[in-house]
Amino acid sequence: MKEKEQKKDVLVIGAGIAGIEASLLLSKADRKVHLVEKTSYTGGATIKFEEVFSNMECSTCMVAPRQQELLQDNNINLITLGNVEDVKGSVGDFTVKIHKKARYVDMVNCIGCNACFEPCPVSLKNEFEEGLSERKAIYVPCAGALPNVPMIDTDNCLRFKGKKCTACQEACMFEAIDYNQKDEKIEIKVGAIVVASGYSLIDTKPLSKFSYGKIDNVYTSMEFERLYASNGPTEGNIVLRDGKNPKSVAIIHCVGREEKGYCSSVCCMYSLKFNHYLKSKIPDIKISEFYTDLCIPGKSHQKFYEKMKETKVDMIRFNEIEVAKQGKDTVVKYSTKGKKNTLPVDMVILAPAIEPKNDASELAKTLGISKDDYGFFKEENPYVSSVISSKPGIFIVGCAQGAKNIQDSVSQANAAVGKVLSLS
Amino acid sequence: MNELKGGIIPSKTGIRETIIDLIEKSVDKGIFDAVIIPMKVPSGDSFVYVLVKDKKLLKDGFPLAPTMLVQGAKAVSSVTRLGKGNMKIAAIIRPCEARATVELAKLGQADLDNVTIISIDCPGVLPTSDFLEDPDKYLKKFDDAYKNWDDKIMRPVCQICDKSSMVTGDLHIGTLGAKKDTCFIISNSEKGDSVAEKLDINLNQNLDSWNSKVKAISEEKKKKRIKAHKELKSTVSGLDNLVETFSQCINCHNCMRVCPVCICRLCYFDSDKVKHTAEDYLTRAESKGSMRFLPDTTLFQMGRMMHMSISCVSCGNCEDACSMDIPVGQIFSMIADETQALFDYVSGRSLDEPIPLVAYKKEELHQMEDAND
Amino acid sequence: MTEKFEPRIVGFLCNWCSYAGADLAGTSKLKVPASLTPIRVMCSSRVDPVLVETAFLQGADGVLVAGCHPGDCHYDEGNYYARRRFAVLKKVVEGLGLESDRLRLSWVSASEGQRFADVVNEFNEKIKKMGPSPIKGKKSL
Amino acid sequence: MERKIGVYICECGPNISEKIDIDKVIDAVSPIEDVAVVEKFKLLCSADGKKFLEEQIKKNSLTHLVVAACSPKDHEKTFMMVCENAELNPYLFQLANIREQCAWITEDKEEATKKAIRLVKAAIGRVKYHSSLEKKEIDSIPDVLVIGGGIAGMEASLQLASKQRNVYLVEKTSDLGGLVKNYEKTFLGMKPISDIIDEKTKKIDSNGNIKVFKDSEVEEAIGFFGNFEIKIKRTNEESEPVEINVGAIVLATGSALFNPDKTPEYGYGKFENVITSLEFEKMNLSGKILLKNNKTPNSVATIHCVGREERGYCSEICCMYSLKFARYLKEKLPNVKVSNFYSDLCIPGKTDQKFFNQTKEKNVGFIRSSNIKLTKKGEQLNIEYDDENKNKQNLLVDMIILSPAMVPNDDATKIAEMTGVSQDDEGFFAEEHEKLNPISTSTEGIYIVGCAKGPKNISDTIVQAEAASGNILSSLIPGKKLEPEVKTSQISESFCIGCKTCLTVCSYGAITFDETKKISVVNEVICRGCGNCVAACPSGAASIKHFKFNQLYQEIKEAVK
Repeated sequence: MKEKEQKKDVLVIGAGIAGIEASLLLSKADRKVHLVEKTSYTGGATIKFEEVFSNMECSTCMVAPRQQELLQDNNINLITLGNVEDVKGSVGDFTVKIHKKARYVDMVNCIGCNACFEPCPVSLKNEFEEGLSERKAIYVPCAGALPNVPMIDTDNCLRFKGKKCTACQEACMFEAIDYNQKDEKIEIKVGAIVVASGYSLIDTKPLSKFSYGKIDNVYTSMEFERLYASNGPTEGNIVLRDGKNPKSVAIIHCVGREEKGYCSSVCCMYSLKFNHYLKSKIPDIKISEFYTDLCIPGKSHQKFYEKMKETKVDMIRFNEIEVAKQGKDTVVKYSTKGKKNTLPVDMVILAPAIEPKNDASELAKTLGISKDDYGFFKEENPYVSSVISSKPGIFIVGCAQGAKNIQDSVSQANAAVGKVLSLS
Repeated sequence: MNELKGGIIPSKTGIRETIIDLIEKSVDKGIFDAVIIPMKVPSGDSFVYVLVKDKKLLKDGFPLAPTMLVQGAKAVSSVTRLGKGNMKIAAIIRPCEARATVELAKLGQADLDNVTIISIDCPGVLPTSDFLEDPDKYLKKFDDAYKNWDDKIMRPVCQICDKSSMVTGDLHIGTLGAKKDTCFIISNSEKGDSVAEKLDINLNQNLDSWNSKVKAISEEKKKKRIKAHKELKSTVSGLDNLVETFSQCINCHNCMRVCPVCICRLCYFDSDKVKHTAEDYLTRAESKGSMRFLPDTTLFQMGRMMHMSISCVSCGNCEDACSMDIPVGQIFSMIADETQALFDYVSGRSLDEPIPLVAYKKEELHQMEDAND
Repeated sequence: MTEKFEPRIVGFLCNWCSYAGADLAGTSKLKVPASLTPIRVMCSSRVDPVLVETAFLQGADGVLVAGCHPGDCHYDEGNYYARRRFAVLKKVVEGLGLESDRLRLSWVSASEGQRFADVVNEFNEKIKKMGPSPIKGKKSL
Repeated sequence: MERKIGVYICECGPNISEKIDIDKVIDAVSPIEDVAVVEKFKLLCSADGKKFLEEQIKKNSLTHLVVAACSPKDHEKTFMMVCENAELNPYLFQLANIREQCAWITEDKEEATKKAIRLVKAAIGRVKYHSSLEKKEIDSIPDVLVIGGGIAGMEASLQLASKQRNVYLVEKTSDLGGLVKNYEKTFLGMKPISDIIDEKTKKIDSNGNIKVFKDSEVEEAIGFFGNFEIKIKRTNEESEPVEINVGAIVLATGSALFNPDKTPEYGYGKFENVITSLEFEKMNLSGKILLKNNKTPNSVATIHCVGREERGYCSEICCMYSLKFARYLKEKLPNVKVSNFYSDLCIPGKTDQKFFNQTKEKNVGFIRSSNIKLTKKGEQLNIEYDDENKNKQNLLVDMIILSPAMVPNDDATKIAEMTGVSQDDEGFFAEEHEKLNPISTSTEGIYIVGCAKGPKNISDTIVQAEAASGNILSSLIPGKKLEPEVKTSQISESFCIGCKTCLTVCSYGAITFDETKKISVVNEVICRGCGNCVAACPSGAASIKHFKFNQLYQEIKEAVK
């Protein structure tokens, strides 16, 4: 019997930090990589952070060189606005169908001058900025996004709603805007697949006791990350929706933990990081961290906690908690050690649980891999390897496999590369 | 700093003789195989360091020479730079020379494993030009000044030296506060302890009178130093003064050549890096209107301060060697005090302190970041 | 009539953070004074103080050294060394009675386009207040 | 040779041309000596632009190229490729960033034009001093040394070994399996440990490409990525060391437990029936959970976080294995009373809380406490503690298990010194970069995995072992040469005085000292080209390719003018 040819190319799904690292490492081994990213940009969630714990390194400085490298790497075929629609075959020989949405902006011609934004008459909330600022119908999510090429949001672009607007096209000197671009169906053959599709935060609106969406100054952690980001909607100034700087803040850990049934492992650390964010911008701010159990594993994290404690943060262990309005004030009502208390604050930051992306189920189905009880991709056996999915040749890394920090995500990405390279 | 320990030994004939005697005894006992010590040159008008192997020649040794043409650290470095060798060497040098030696050891320019540094309470040295006017007269003047601890005839930097009894080597001979016909011998290392032990010197004697005298002198000199630096500042610092001060410079680089801690094989400022094309010089002349030649004299001095002020021991050799009488030694001592203070560093204080430019702390010097107004 | 003073500022920018931050200022179309001429180096630790002295003594009205924030250095610890060298340099300049305020060390990250613009604006204003470097007219320096 | 510099200014559509008077720039730079051609072009990065540049280089026999356009982050590589295609060394090219850092940030056109002239002149001045740089290629050995035969070392060895790659696995004891071979089960899934170890051991034994050295230690490791020379010596035996050559090293040397002697309040070593977690694992594995007097305990307490305060970090796995102990106990002694004394429960990740909930259901007690002190009361041990409300409480039990912090192995420092790997403040091996290079170290080619680099569970340990193999498999490919950084530093033999300043400041151990010549030498394979040594060198002996003093001087000169 003739042995079937083993395909060497690799599909990586998701261009967040795990996907980027896996792709670069595979490319180093001279593997051709197809990196499919759902959004129009690379960097995933990591590039939304201004700084990362525990060394408080600037996230952009850390990731941008890797993003640049990725874009300039001839072995890596980056497919943005791409969705994996169908996967057939088995290890060594997968046939993958990708639906690539039209960007309507030519990646080659566009030089990233941003001249097309201004004339666009449409203005709407920028999702990348968690709705804290506006964007146009043709846009890049934030300054410095890579690739630095805008896309047209056809749901909101007037032209795609049947109007005659050509404002952006007129503004472009490079003939980069092409309304006739069509969605593409791409079919590739690969030998292995690395799934690095990332995570979402649990929707805090249904968790009504936190009053998110009802009280203006209740923010999610991701909103707060953008509020502090120097390339974010306020250029890093911590201002509330009413334009004032908060004088007191409550950070609430474990939001949605009970509902999800697991600890998301990074919230304690990033909440402590927020403490640093807040103190660095508003030195005399009063901060209360509401937590249940401090989960700060690992060799460098407790030291960070101790450093944060020196900033006089009030660490309050709660049993019950609720955010409410009391007159004009926003208050945190909580019980601790059996006693009930009320704390008025100017701002509340919620640290919601990490959960699988809403399309994780669909992707699992497409790939033919199983999910665990929580909807994350399931590792076949953690004592064989946590990156091996239920299907040979498909590897799962980063938060798509379970909540974890950047270091562990990157380790898994490297591990998956090890697995791919030792396949054949 | 640790409390120093030491003993008292007889010194009837004079300090030079006492030291020679001590060294001869040590050589007899096999403690040292060779000695680095100043000696008078045959013409009688100068002193140089000599590596003495023949014990008989030790009697010509001349510790506390009135001048310092070659800094002792350079001698120790020359002998041991390429390896410590297999012989035990004693180096009889001044405290500033000992400190420079320690700096050189940190810079990989001296291997002190087999060297025992013996320093002496130092009254300063004479400016070479004074001494040469009449060597015999000035030798006598020096010796008189030494007895009375009178620094008026010494090099300007010696007059403001607050580390003239600083113990940084292995052994130190102290004359300050000593009773008649005695002197102190102080140990600063295990090496020093072992020499004393072999010479049957009890190192557990009372050093109070030396300590208090040294402290008093050092404090007085420190005041003088601060005052002198302040005065110096008013004459050399500021753009116009500086231009005037260095305008005499003829780029001979003598200051650099005699500097004990200027270790480079080829000075950065002698290298091709600072030599430019006619076109480059024309551009510079254009932007300034004109430019002087030889060029970059101030850059040279500032560059040296950048590279070496951290290790400067204020010995004043540079100033002594300056053919244009630029007070470069005083300027260096002023700058060195400031750059070393940045890191709470004292050049040559201890072998265990890394040179600040090869170390860092994560939290420091925030006053240097951004605008400081 | 005096000519309008346009400062000449030399900016040593580290490739990974500050140069990227300066680029981001561009991409974000922020206004940055043209007085600063950027010089790209791989790391702030490459900025040999002699380079800064050279610029300063040749009459630069200001010299900016910019690198990654402490802890963020692409090469792990280069900026800590850079800071020490800069400190010594600043002391030397100050000690000689020259205008050490014409030398500035700042940390600018790759996401801080606005901060880059602010740093240069601030520095430029300061230099403008100080006036042209008096060194420019001193031929013998 | 005659210099012919071509200067090309990109209009970038309106992006540059509207903000900068390009013709003025052309006029200003045309007269400069050696400048042969100055031209503008609509968009140099376009296919047409690249073709135009390539033709220009050839047609004009240019020796150097200056392009004034966008940031080097955008198109430096693009234009370097153009040079290569036109057979011009790509390092004889300089890009002047007149878009991001000039046209886009300058309001006034005249000012922008002046600045652009300075930038282009600086680039021209600089490029004159550029030299051709060539990519180097270095042979490498694909074989790997793995130090430590625990789970991490076994896993790494198995994944690395192949037909083209030998793995040398060195274990200091006489068995593979490391610490965990003393355990009965894993806490995740309560799976028998022996299954995991036996399976791996079998695979290793039958793998012809893995050579195992038991009772052995690595005595010497010199060299660099791709070419390490290793000496392996058998412990407790007089024999010549075995010499091997490898391309990479994996440190999987594991960890040890904090010694509870240092926390006398827990009475370890003083009272009977106070044991450490490891001792309990062994006791459990032996099948006999017994008190000193050979009776079965009726009550057992586990004290978490022993030594955490002293060590300054959470050891990550103690909560979970303490839960596992409760399960062992409840399985074997159904009536035993089990209590956990803890401060904060650290059960991160998707499966741990479920395990906790299940354990709690088995009637296991959890007491949040502080200020624990042990005393003896009759046959029993008395735990005095403060409860959550700071009230004094106590509990009598028969047996106490301490869960001590994980600490680096005794020989960690020795190994770190031998390999040049740095240790963090806690004594664990330090990562090259906490986030992006968690497996590699600042010494290229040496990787750290498992508990040797910090406390972690078996699953994460395995991931790290695989990650190390991912790094090695992608960088040490049999038959493929290594291509080190081109723009490295170099040290002039004739100028170096041997002060070792450069060696001290180098973060990568790229500089070594030649003891015979007494000078520093750069290993260009390791050097990353930051230039720190150059600024540190007082003699000007160190320089860095492409960022030489002369090159930067030219830029300074124009910037000041």
